[in-house]
Amino acid sequence: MAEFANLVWIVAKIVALVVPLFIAVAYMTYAERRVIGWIQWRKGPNRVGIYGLLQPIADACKLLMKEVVIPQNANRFLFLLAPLFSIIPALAAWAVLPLGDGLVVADIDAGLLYVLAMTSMGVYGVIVAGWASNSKYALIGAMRAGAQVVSYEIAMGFALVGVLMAAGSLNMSEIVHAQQGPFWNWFWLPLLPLFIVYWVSGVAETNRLPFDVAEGESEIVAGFHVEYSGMAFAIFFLAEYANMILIAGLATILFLGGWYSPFHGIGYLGPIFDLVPGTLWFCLKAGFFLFGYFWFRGTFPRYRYDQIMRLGWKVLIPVTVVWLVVESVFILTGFGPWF
Amino acid sequence: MVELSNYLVLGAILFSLGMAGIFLNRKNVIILLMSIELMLLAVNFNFIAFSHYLADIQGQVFVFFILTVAAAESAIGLAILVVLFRNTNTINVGDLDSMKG
Amino acid sequence: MTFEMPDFLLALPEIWVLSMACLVLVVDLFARGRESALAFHLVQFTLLAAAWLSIETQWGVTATTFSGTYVADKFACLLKVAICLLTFLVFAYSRDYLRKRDLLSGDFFLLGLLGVLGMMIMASAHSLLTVYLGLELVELCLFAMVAYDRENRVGSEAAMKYFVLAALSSGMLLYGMSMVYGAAQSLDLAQIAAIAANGESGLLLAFGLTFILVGVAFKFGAVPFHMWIPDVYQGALTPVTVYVGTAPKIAAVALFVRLLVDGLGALHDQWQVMATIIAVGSLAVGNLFALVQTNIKRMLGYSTIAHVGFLFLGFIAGTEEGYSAALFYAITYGLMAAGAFGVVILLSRRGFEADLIEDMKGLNDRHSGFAVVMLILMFSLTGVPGTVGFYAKWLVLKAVIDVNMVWLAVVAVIFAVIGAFYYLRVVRMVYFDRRSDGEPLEASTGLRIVLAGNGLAVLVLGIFPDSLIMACKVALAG
Amino acid sequence: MIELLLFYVFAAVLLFAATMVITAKNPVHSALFLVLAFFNSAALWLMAEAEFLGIALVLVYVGAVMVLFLFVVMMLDINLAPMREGFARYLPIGALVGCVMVVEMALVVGSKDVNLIHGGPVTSAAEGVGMSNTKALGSVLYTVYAYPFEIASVVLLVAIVAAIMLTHRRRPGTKQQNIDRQVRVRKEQRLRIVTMAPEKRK
Repeated sequence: MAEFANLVWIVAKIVALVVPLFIAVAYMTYAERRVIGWIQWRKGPNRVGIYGLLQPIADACKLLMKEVVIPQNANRFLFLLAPLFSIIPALAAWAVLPLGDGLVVADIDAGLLYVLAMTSMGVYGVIVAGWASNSKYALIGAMRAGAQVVSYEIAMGFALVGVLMAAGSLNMSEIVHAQQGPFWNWFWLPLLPLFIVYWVSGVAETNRLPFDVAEGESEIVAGFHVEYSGMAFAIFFLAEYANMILIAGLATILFLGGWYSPFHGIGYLGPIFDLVPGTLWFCLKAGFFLFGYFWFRGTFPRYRYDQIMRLGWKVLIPVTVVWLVVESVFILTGFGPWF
Repeated sequence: MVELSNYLVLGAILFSLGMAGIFLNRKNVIILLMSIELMLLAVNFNFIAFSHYLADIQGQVFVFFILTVAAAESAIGLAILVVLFRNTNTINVGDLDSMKG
Repeated sequence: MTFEMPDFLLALPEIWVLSMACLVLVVDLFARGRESALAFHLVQFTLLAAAWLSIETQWGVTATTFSGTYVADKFACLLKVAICLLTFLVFAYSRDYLRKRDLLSGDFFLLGLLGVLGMMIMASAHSLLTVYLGLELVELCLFAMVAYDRENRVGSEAAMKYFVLAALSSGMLLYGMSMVYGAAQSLDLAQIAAIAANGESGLLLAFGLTFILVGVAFKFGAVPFHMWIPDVYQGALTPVTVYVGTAPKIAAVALFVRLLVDGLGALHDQWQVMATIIAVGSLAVGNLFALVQTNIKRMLGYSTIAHVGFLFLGFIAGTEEGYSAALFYAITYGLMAAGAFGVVILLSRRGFEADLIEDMKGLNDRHSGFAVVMLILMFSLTGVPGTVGFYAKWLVLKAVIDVNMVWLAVVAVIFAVIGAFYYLRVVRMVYFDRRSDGEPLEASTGLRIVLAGNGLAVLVLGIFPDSLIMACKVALAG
Repeated sequence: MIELLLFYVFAAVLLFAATMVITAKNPVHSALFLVLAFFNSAALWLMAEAEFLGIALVLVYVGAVMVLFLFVVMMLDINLAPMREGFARYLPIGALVGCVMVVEMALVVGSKDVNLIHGGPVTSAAEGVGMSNTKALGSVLYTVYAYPFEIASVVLLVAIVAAIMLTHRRRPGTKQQNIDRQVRVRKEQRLRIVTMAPEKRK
């Protein structure tokens, strides 16, 4: 009986995590279009509902009702499985992210490693989709995306090694605890190069602009999901945005002190800001990163493929390696308030 | 309770499957490479099972190194495969017969 | 597990080779386009210095370091010296050949050097882990070197076959190692030896032993695990064939001695039978198949299998004399094989590989000096009395007879006599066959000097073999 | 009890996936089944309290090595139809050898004679040292096993050198800028001053 109750409790936690996540994804699409509209001096969606707030729901209904077209000679089974390959890891990684103090589905020891393992699997959805579509554009897009994701994973992994060195733990909650204090205690400051590398490779990992050659519409139409329509396409869409939120949430936890307020522990200011719930701080910080995503999309031109590879291998990876050495010197000398 | 022999038998079957894959597949070199991965996986099972039941970390250390080496090995194997394909336009095992005697 | 700071100086030869390999990697990157001369000379210097360093730091020492994963003793030292010097010889042969075919690049020598590092690691291994890692390091280098000429269809085919079979044998070896680990609860060879002598958990050990022996036999290229040898010997570039055929054989002796003598020596009775089957099979298959070959590289490949059979006799004896005889056999065989392939390199030129036995025709007319070298090498490989090959064969046979396995010695001698046919066929072609186009050799002076030196070394070792025999004995006496 | 059940479920899926790897018609399917096999192995390793290795298996093999495999399979334009024709011919002998091997190995490793020195499960490897599995592994890896660790790094170096040496090629005929050479260009390389005799007017 106790086991059954335990199971129900776990399922309840998962639902409590996933439902807001889906709503967040839906409204992110809305936010993105509004923000880009603002950047480009136009209005964005403003017809459905007040301020266009019902637009995402209308979009969802439209996609649900469309037919899923399966191309001739496509590998039917894998074609339909591919969207699941991309959404499942994106959601599964959320299990170890603490949204507040103790507010986490599974508080496992090797949390960081787990997240890395999960994000590294998202690439299967892309590759399988590209191959199963039996289309040249899709295959080219899949190859590009695959190579890009695998390459940037290395830089990202090294950046995360920096964090775990600083925190001395792979557990997400402990990493946040290690950053307890005001905003200059957070890891973004001592690990600034790693933070930037992480952020850049996070954008590349999600195949977002300016690194979106995988679906570069001017060359290969829409890349790996060119043959997808209706619900199957919607799942890819969902996975992409869920991954963006995941990267933003991770950045918050690893570099920006998770649920702590920016003034935590400073004289009178600290307690006042601590009145705001930690989860809200978490969302605000993650929102900051998400805004960055939109901003990049609104302003940067697309990189060329070889430039992306050069940036990943010849710039980001060396930077992380050098900074890991510097960081170990910091740790040995007990530098600053961080180590 | 899962016994040590459960793991060992699992490893043995997996190892044999890998071997069978190598001897059975006369046609596709990529499957051979995958069969090798299966064999190494079986070995890893043995080490991990022994490590668990002996309460000794050395087995896990060995697995760590096997994983490393096997990754390097498959990189080189695939590189050779690509070279072979460029030269012969085939990866059929049966076509690799230019040397005899 | 307590941890002590390792004694880095003890492992100086390996550290030296690794540092120099990294240096060569960088130097070659910036000095490209100059025929990698700098990289070549650096590698050769590294090898000589590594041999010297091994003698300086490890001869007469018996100590383990790095928490028991590394051992320095006379056996390791002798092997390292032999490996370094033989590889030095091989590289000296290779350079001309590669340059003539526009294949010269630092990668070849770099991979060769890293392979040497792997062999040195195997020689000094004192834990299943280091044995395995050293072995894999060697093999990865060999895969890449066999596929080195990537435009060559046969080469890539040979590399693929070699890769699959070697990976399969590594899998077997690892499976055996996992069983041994389970039985001994340790990766340390000394502890494994203690457990094996103790006689407990015999089933697991015996099971693991079988797989390990299969894996080791694969690495030697002994029957029935010899399939890769002829193809690799024939398919690879000749310099790569020389590399594969010399130093790795010595490293395989290290593999055998470390695993099956240092580790599982107490189970000698159990592996003796299997080793006997392997030895007789190798002698038969190697000698009989070599008879019908037309390609000299393939013929030398089968002859290697036959020699491995002989080498195994030393192991079968299971005595200190037997092991030292096997070691002596491996070293002298490496020297002779290098010379034989050296002649093939000498005769070949751009666009012409000289890899058929018929290409040896009329060598005496073209250059009588090198005909003599070939004569010495072939006689030595046959085991004609007075040559070093004779002493090698005699020592292993004596070791087998000493343990009352006369029948095995008789079998070996019969096959050696059969083997004489194909070696003497080459000699006949060199001296008695005419060749229509008796054009002069176009090998460089350096290559000629190296080959002459190699022939001289075989000759001198045949006249004064005692010091090397003594060294081998001392090395195994511990 | 639940543990044993889980073990059998994972083991069954693992063996099914492994069988499919070697029998599937399409190499892409084989690769995906191998991914499934790695997943189940990772789960089984977690049950054997090798958390780090379980997750590392997913990270390294599923996340990188198998992606490489898929890349190669998809990039090489392999003609699938004649690929399998020899399979049926070798199946009986292969199956026989495989079965004999399985039975023999299972008899040995599954027998009760397989006795460990300490016999049976004591405490887990991680608990024995009193820290998490990752920490326990890390603390021996960088101390006791520093030498093997360095060798492993050399192995990886060799893999990099070899893979690049074998597959990297400069395709002739591609047009690319060489900024280095553009900057270093000298007047003599581009401009030829010809002295010619003045033409005479008739």
